Amino acid sequence: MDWVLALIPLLPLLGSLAIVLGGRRLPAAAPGIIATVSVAASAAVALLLLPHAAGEGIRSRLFVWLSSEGFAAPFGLVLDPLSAPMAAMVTVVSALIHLYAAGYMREDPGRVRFFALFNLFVFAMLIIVLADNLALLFLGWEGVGFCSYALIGFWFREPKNAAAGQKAFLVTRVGDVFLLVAVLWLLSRLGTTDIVAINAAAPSLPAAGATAVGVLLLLGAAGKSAQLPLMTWLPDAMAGPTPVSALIHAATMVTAGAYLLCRLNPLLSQSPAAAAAVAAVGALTALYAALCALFQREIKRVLAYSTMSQVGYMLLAAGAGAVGASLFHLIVHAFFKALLFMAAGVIIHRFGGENDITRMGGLRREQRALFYLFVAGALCLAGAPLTGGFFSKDAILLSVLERGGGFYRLLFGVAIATALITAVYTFRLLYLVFLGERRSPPPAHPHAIGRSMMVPLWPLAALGLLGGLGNLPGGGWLDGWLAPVAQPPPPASHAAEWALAAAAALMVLAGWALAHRRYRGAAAAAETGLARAFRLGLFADEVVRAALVRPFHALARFSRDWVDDRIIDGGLRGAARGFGGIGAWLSRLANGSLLRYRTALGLGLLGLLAFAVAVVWRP
Amino acid sequence: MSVPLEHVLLLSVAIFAIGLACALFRRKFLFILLGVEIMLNAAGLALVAGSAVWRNPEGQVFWMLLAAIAAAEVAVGLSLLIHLHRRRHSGDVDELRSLRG
Amino acid sequence: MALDESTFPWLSLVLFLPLIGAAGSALLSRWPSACRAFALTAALVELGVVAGLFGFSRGDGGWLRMEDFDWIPALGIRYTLGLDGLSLVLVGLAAFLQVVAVLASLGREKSRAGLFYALLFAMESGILGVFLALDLALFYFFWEVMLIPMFFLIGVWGHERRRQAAIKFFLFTLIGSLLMLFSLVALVIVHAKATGQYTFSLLLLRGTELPDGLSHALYLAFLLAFIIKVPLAPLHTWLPDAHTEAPTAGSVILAGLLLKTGVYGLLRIAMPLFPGPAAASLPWLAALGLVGLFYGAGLAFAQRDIKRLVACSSVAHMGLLVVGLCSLDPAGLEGAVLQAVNHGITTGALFVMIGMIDARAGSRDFERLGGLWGRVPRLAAFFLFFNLASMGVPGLNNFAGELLLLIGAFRQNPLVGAAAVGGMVFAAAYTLRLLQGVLWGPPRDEAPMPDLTARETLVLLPLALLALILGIQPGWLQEIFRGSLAALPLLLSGGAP
Amino acid sequence: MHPVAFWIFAVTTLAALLLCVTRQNAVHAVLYLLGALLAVAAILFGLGAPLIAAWQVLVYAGAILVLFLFVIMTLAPVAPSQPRRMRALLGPGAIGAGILAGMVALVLLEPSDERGLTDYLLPPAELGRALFADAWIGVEAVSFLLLIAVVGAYWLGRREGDPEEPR
Repeated sequence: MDWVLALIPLLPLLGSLAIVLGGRRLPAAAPGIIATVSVAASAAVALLLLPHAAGEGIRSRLFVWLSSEGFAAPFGLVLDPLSAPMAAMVTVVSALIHLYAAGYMREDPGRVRFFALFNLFVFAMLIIVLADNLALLFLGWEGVGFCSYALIGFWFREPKNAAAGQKAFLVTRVGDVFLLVAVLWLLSRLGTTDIVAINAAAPSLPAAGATAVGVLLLLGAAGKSAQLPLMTWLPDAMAGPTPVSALIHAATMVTAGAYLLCRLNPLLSQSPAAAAAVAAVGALTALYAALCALFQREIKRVLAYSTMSQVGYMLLAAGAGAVGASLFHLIVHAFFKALLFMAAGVIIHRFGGENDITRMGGLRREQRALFYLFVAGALCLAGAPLTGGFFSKDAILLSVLERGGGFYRLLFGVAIATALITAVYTFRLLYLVFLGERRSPPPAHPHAIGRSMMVPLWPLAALGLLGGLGNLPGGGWLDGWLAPVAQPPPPASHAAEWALAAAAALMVLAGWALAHRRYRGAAAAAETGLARAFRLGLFADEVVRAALVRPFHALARFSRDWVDDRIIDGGLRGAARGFGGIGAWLSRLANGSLLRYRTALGLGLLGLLAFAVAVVWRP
Repeated sequence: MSVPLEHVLLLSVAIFAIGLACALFRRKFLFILLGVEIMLNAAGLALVAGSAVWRNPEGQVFWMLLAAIAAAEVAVGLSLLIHLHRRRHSGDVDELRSLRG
Repeated sequence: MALDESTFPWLSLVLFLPLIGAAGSALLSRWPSACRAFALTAALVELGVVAGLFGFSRGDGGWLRMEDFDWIPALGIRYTLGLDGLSLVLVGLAAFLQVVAVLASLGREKSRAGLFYALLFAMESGILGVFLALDLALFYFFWEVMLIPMFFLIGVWGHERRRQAAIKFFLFTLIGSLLMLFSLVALVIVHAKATGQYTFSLLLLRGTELPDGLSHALYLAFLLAFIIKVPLAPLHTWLPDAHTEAPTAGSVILAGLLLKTGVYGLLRIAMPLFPGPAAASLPWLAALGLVGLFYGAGLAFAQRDIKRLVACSSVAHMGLLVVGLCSLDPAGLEGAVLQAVNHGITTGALFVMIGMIDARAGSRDFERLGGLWGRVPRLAAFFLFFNLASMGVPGLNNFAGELLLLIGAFRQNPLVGAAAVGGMVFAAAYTLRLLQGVLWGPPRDEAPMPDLTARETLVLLPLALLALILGIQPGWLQEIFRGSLAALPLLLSGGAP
Repeated sequence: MHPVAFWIFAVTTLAALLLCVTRQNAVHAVLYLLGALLAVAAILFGLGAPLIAAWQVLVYAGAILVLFLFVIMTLAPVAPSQPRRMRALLGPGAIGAGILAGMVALVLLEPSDERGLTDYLLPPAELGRALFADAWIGVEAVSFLLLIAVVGAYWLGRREGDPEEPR
């Protein structure tokens, strides 16, 4: 029975293999169909197994992958209360996005490569979710990094796209280094990489060690989840095709960091300092990204920064120890953000490839269905009452508040301010895209919007709007379900809950009002300096370039031209020249005259004789 | 009553010295070759004497090898001499001033 | 004819089969196609025989086969060959890469094909001899034999700056091996004075009692010879030149095998002979390895020639290998041997592919490459695959070795281990730059470019499969050599002053 | 060997050699050398090396000196060379003679341990065994050297533009 668990990740892998081996011999539609079916089958397995995951969950060990003395990394999967809903979410959302992509990529000549990588990504992501040890998790972790790289640069003829992929891979790999160091440290301390064993043994760790490993894990998560300070890659990653943005850079991969911190939460909670650092990074990123989102012009970049901001919320919750709230927001966010991205893909198609929201407008009249779907997503994102986003964000805010202490109160303030900004930029997007008048001429040949591109939006909208039912305040299903792996949130007073809900609702309304006043009419006027700074992400790219990239380039060139060529080889060349000089000097003695040679021979013999006499002579 | 080793060695040294003087101070190439031959012979004499003192055939064995080497040296040396005469019409080593690699 | 399993000289057969290949290739040099066919057959037969050797594997540390005859009795020099798990794995790698090298050089219209293959086989014989010899005089003999064919392979069939590269390669390695020869002779004499017996046997010389200063000096000479071959950081400058200028087959052998002889020498000769000085040198070696790891990566990043880039990346890979090896942790040692094999496979494959790219595009310069995915997708896919393997993506072969190396280094010294992990970023930096410059971007011109031929696919497919298998199941390889490494940590920790 | 015989041969040798190296005429010099070599052969015989003595006569006196004579005749008429400035040799000659005299004095003054050359005779058969059984590597090496010498002599002695010369 346990081997069925392995089908969840292996089905997409098989799909990927089939697409690669089939290659161009396949009919045009086949890659999309194979990919979608394989992921859908995987989703079916995940949903079927969901009930079995309660309590201890089920484990499956296929074979030993890596091993040595004192170290073993089996290819082992575990479906427990934490990974099961995550796996179900990943497979379901993936299946829907694959369906969308089958339409989106229908005419692209590179669709074989696209779907092979897309399926491979799902495999790697499911490995992250299901791995029972950190070494195997790292396989998935790097695997999603590679797929993200290859898919961001999917349209590789444009060097900019490939460069964006490269940047994403490099920056996330910086985070991966910290994760690997953390894994190695845990291995050398606890002698295992098994996640359950590590969590069980966490209390035995020394305090300083726990803090260090917590910070390392945070940095690892920050790389994948585009959190401060490793966040610069995510906005550029929007160069990839829209399904890629929806699946990898909104619903699944970027949330892997938050998932990791939830997975290892018992370890993280050993160190209050590390947990506080996680929460602080999350809150700050949420605020920073929301501010940046407010001033973006490209629709996908708005959504990218908004993703960054929402993942910040998840980290905040994880830092506050509220695994349930974090996972809850993660799942609901995946639904509505995938919805928003895919809708954005349709929007961009409708505007003939136009990405700039200041040149959009008035789409409501043309695409009524799309408008409603987008509104559903936007309401969830803004956290409008009774939507899934409202409940999940509320749970986070409540958990931070309940955590107590001045520090967490401060973070709570940041979070609630961020909620306001979130509402503003969400409604700004809505107004600029759908309302008002069209600000650019209609394209001559608008892309056809296939049925398969619209169908997946509906279930996502439903899941996003109704997601709150999964974990209603005051002891919802998810909190109860997670009880074996995460302590449930302490019961809060009803008064506090209601007050918080009211405050959150107020924020949404205020945000709406602000956006209504500002963006009801035309697009924004000339850009102010501050707005430009936020649009460029507070010049984070420039800072990184000046502080790290340029020095590295210079150092590399210095190594090549100076150290290798002049110092090492130059030294050797100098030595060679020295020997050559001695040789030239000596060769002048040999002037070619036999007489002189003979004289030299005679003198030499005389010298030898003298030496022999001196040695032998014993008076 | 027998000859002490030292006396044989003295003779050998004397022969060697004469050969050396010849090789060093004569100007004709032919005499340089003769000088070398004389020196080799002196060495051979010392070898055979050693063989007799220690009652060991190895000295004589070495004499044989030495003789072969001397023969080879003479063969090459004399053909050099012939070559020199063809080129310069002289057997005088003063003429040889371009012996550089 | 019934072969007696227990006494049949399998090792000598393995050692001398390539010489038959060399002689045959030289004799057939007037008929190039026959010569190629013969060379390929010889390489395959050798691979078959070596594959048969794997049947002897027992998984413990003992000698699987030994052959011992008098050679020069007056000096106590013997013809002693020995096979254990460690040498078995490397011999297997050598035979495999030989087939790859021969296959990779079949298509190009080589001038003087007969001589080329003769040298290639002579080279293989020398390398196999190094991996098998247990008599130090014999070892030294093969060590030098290996050098000469490579000199000619680079000097005759290389690229533009082949002369300088060949001479540089020759001088560097020769200095190292001469030092080793002096040290070797000194060791033998000291041993003979103590025991009254002249012997060059590695096993007998192990126990030689040496005064402290002398043993350090002798160890240093051996060490120098081996770390020039590995190569470690300040002594690496022959490598980029030699690898870049060598013909494809030569680069494959250089990167895949020649560097491994240095590692093998450290493990089999230098450390067991001088355990005390070796133990004292470990921190320094690890530091040099770390320097090489980062320095090589930086150097690779700054290159414009893709072949040079891959060559410099070897410096980085071998640096990491040495860091792990110096941990003397079982995981680190196993990782080092795994890395040696894996580096041979992936870097060998990369050199083969660069030869293919060079043949198609007529250049190895970033400025004139790019956009290959749009023109030759199969080739590009393989190139991407091997680069991923090379940068250590989990699931492919290099990661397995690197992870074990890092575990070993980390257990020994967390700071060193953590620093070595940082090399991952640098590996990604130069690898991604390589991919960016070769695969992505707009095609440089629209002239049609042939995708992989059947022969080329035949070269790459086994390499790719091996990379994948060793990435998922490195265990079966570890089983073979694990036992051979077990003695080393004990020896060195016991011998530490 | 009786010391008297030894000294007779020794003095003969030295005298012949001195005359040899001071001749202007090459043929005369070679003939004096022949005499000296024959005297040395006698001493060798006395030192228990009959075979060596025979070889000395055959190879040195017979083959090598004949070769010398042959070459001298081939090249005749020899161009007359300038007379030597004998005075220039006085200095080096004096130094050499002094050193030699010193050595003679040292040997003769220092009493020897009287380990004289007792009668020793090495039969030719044993010499052959020693030569070809134990020192065969040397024999091989020397024979190879002779081969090289033959080739070298041939190459050096060939006439430029010789029609027999293969191009």
